[in-house]
Amino acid sequence: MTEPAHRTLGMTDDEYARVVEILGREPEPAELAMYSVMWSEHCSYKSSKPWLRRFPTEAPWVVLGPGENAGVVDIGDDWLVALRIESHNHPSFVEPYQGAATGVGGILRDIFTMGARPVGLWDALRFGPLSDPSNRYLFSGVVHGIAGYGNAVGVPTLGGEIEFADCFSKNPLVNVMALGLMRRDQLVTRAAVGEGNIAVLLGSATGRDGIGGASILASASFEEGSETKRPSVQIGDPFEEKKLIEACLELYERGLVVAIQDLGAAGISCATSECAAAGGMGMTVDLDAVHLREEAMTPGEILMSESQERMLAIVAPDDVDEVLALAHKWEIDATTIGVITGGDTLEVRHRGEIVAAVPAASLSEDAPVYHRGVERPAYLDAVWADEATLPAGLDLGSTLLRLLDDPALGDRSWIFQQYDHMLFLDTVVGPGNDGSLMRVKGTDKGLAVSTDGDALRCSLDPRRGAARIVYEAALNVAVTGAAPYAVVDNLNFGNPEKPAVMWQFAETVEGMAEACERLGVPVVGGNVSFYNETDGVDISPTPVVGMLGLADPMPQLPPRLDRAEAGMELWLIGPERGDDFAGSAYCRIVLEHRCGRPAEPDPDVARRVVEHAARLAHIAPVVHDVSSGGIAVAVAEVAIRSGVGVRLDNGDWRLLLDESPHRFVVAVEPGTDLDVSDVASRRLGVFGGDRLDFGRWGTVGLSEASRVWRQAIPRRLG
Amino acid sequence: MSEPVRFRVRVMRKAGLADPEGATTTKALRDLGYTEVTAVHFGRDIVVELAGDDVAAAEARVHEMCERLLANPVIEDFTVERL
Amino acid sequence: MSEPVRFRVRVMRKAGLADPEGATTTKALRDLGYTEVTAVHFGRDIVVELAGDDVAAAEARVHEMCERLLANPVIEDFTVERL
Amino acid sequence: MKIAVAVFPGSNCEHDVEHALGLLGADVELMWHQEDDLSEFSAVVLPGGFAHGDYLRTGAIARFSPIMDEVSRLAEGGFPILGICNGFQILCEADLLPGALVANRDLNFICSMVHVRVESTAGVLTRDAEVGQVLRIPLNSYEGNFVADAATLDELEASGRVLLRYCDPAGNVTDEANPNGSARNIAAIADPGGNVVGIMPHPERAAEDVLGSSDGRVLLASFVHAAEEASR
Ligand SMILES: Nc1ncnc2c1ncn2[C@@H]1O[C@H](COP(=O)(O)OP(=O)(O)O)[C@@H](O)[C@H]1O
Ligand SMILES: [Mg+2]
Repeated sequence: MTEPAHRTLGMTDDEYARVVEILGREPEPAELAMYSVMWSEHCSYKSSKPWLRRFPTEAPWVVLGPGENAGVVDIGDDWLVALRIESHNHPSFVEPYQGAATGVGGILRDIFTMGARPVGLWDALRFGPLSDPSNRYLFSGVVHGIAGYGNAVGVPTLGGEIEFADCFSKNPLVNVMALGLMRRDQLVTRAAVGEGNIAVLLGSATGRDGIGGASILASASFEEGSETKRPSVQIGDPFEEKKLIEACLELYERGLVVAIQDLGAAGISCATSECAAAGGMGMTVDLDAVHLREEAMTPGEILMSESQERMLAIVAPDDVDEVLALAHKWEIDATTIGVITGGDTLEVRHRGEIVAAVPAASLSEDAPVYHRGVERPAYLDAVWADEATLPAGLDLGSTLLRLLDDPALGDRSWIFQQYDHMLFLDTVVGPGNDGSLMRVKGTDKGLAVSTDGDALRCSLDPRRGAARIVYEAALNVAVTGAAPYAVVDNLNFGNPEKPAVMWQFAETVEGMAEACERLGVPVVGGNVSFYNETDGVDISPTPVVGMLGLADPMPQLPPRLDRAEAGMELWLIGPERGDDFAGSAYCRIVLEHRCGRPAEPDPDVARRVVEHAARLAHIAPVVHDVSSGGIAVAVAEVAIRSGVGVRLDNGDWRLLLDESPHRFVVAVEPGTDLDVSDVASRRLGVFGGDRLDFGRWGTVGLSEASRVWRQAIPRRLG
Repeated sequence: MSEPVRFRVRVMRKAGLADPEGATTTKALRDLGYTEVTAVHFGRDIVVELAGDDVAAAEARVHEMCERLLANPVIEDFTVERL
Repeated sequence: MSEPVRFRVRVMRKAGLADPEGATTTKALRDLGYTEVTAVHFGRDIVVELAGDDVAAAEARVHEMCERLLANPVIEDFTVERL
Repeated sequence: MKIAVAVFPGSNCEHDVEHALGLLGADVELMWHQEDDLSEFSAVVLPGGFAHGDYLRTGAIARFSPIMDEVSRLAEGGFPILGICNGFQILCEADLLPGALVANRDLNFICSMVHVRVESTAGVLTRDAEVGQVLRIPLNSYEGNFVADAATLDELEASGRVLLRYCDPAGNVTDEANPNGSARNIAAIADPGGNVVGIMPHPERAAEDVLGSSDGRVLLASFVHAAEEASR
């Protein structure tokens, strides 16, 4: 017996029954295709929706929260910022260059579809260990893909983060965040209002790209033999996207669009149904008007195609000619493919026949919601009980070299030097520091962004781990002088049909939500990527936080890691524990121990520390948060980047390697008043000489540390 | 020492996948007045030179190089030809 | 309408000028264990399809396209071949 | 006195050039590549970016734009013409400058600060600088590797048309200090008249201390002064 069509499209029998109920009849093939993609996990969030409501989403400065193409916040002086993060994990495993490239293209469309000019990109990456050639291939392919697309499309990539672990070997993660800037009156939405308005398809021709592609790929696990999914690879065209950006921005400037929506997963079906549903209208769509790249495409294929670099603009009939002329000037294709109608039906025609007629809103709004089983995995008790056995003492010189040689702790300039991070002349603090900081020309404001994740700590305790990355991200923007302002998150998880995975998910959401609440920072958007599982093995829970900070005013000369000088004093601000080793770089790299329970964050301390960092960023040349590798690595980074040695006062070695949260270091001229009475602080030592000198715990030459740190990635790539 | 054996490897994007470079070049040629051009497809032409006398073995090795490095089997096809 | 006429254009870097793709690929292949590889030369393989029946005229036009656009005479040589 | 900045489909540094020249007091206007009349202007800049996606070859398609006919015509009359990065590539393709730019030697895109040493002041890019001066400015390119045959290189050197070379912070021109493999570390050249200049690094990205360097100013100022002279 052959499988029923809906099952081959990944739809359950119950879901199919529901479609029949909505339509009052069996769906036509094109209709079934539309429902199957729109109701996929990737498009409908059917497993995660109930949990995501937990996030705080409101603040006076929030203009648009979750649910839009991008979140939008008001930064004052008539400027709005749009931000969004998105994953392209499975496509990047299938084809790393194109998967990552099209991920960049997709996130940028989410930004300029709001009316904003994209001004920055960040990438959060996860791969298996670089000792394996296939991981090296994926890693360099992804970095080249992001560079190839981001640079050519003309949007700077200002930072990111990276982690390596076995669980990502067959399931790398590629999350990309983008930020856009617009004047207040440029904001547009996708609400297609106005009966008789015209739908214009802009951009690339439609081919069979990604059919059964991104949305299906992202909604199912990988098994051996996933090669069969490969013909759906999409090829990115940054040149086309660049022209689309400029054309769309000019359309907005001239007030020529009523609404606009990018074409992403589920292509034309998604864009048309969402525009119509958002406007409470119907739409008729003529597939014969769609410019095709390939012959003999079926209506279902045209509707579902995920060909890149396309936009759907809703335009008043009188403006159509001007829109087409403007598209012509920018050398992009534009065709009218539909009309907004009264009622609520999305009607699709092909060769004179109606191939689909469905309630527009049912595609996006009537998708099933699943309350999946949640169960705390029993193995966690053993994990928490298994604390690392620490030595009584150690040689910090050689230990530090091992840490600095780790590709996630060493110099990451092999990655970010391949990204144009200076375009637009706004990059005041670029990659290679903590958060990046960009100025907003014509104002005193600066926008800081940091992306942060920590798969290891989140696997040990998803709630604490997730909360801690929110606090870390906040501190990373604070050290540039900014206050946390808005969050986007990307939740990368395994198979949601497993209760243990849903427990990780629920705990993560709780941890992130609480941290955001305690910091008073709204979540304005996010993305969920489930089914990151290969051959039955799930990835570690990997939430990624994209934190936007606002510096107002921006420091005149913001801190950077390379601004320490001999004679400056080094101070630690924030509480010390000396026992928070679970999930630390020291345990992972040196002890090869990945168990225990990370310490709980302290929201009140976190907030105070963040405030102090933002304040001190206006007076101290170096303000650097302490994260992976503890104080030892944080200090080494400053010394290496500044080219000056440092001598630390004696203390317990554990204080130098543990990774308890809410701490940062500053370099200041002796005698500077730090004014930090309400949190702990301690003088760590003084800069000078050409060694990293840890007193009784050992010492290492600056040039050797520097060489090892610089080679951490290149030496592994050969 | 003997002359090297030479092979020409031709790597082409698989049919059906978008070829932005080809499309852009088609347009450029048409804009230059070559309006009879209907399509341009881009590929790579790679000449590999090897030491050794066993041509058949060398050809098998070049095939392997294509599969492992020179072509990307996900999006590209290749051919190998003795020169 | 008749079938398009197709030509293969091969564009190669002039001998003696830097060919970073070739040099890097040579090294990569040798690192992979193909130590018999002595050199790799990178070029482009461009297939041009044209409408029209006059093959000789079409070939002359393709030559012209190469001279004007498809190859850069400062650093590249080209050949044209009917398919 | 007005300076035109040519904008090709895929250009992306046009606003940056406009901003940086603006800091020097220049009056700048962006000109779409379909324009073919620059008679109102005293100089033109071809900015960085990816004209036509850099497809086929960098600059190959852009050089056929109508604006390039005008640029070529003006070049003969001594008009100051500056190509930065992609603009340099376009000028080479258009035969207004010798040689070509090919992929970086390590096949990676490079976005990084580099040092260049002023070798000659015989071009509108360096006329206000001093020979031997070392400048720290950003490089941002995949195809930044300058190639030309030996005779061309010799002639460039002999006629003082090599304007800038990659060097280390102390000004030593070494192979290690060569970021992309460019022949003889060449980072910028001029045509025989000195009025057409091409530079691979981006002086406009080094025009403000807050962005990390102001060393590019002397180059931009040279060009603006040349434009002022030309307008007289
Ligand atoms: N994948 C990446 N892409 C671009 N920049 C990166 C990437 N990974 C790390 N970086 C940069 O390297 C610096 C250090 O990163 P990281 O150690 O993650 O910072 P932190 O610990 O402060 O969060 C940051 O400036 C970051 O932007
Ligand atoms: Mg940090």
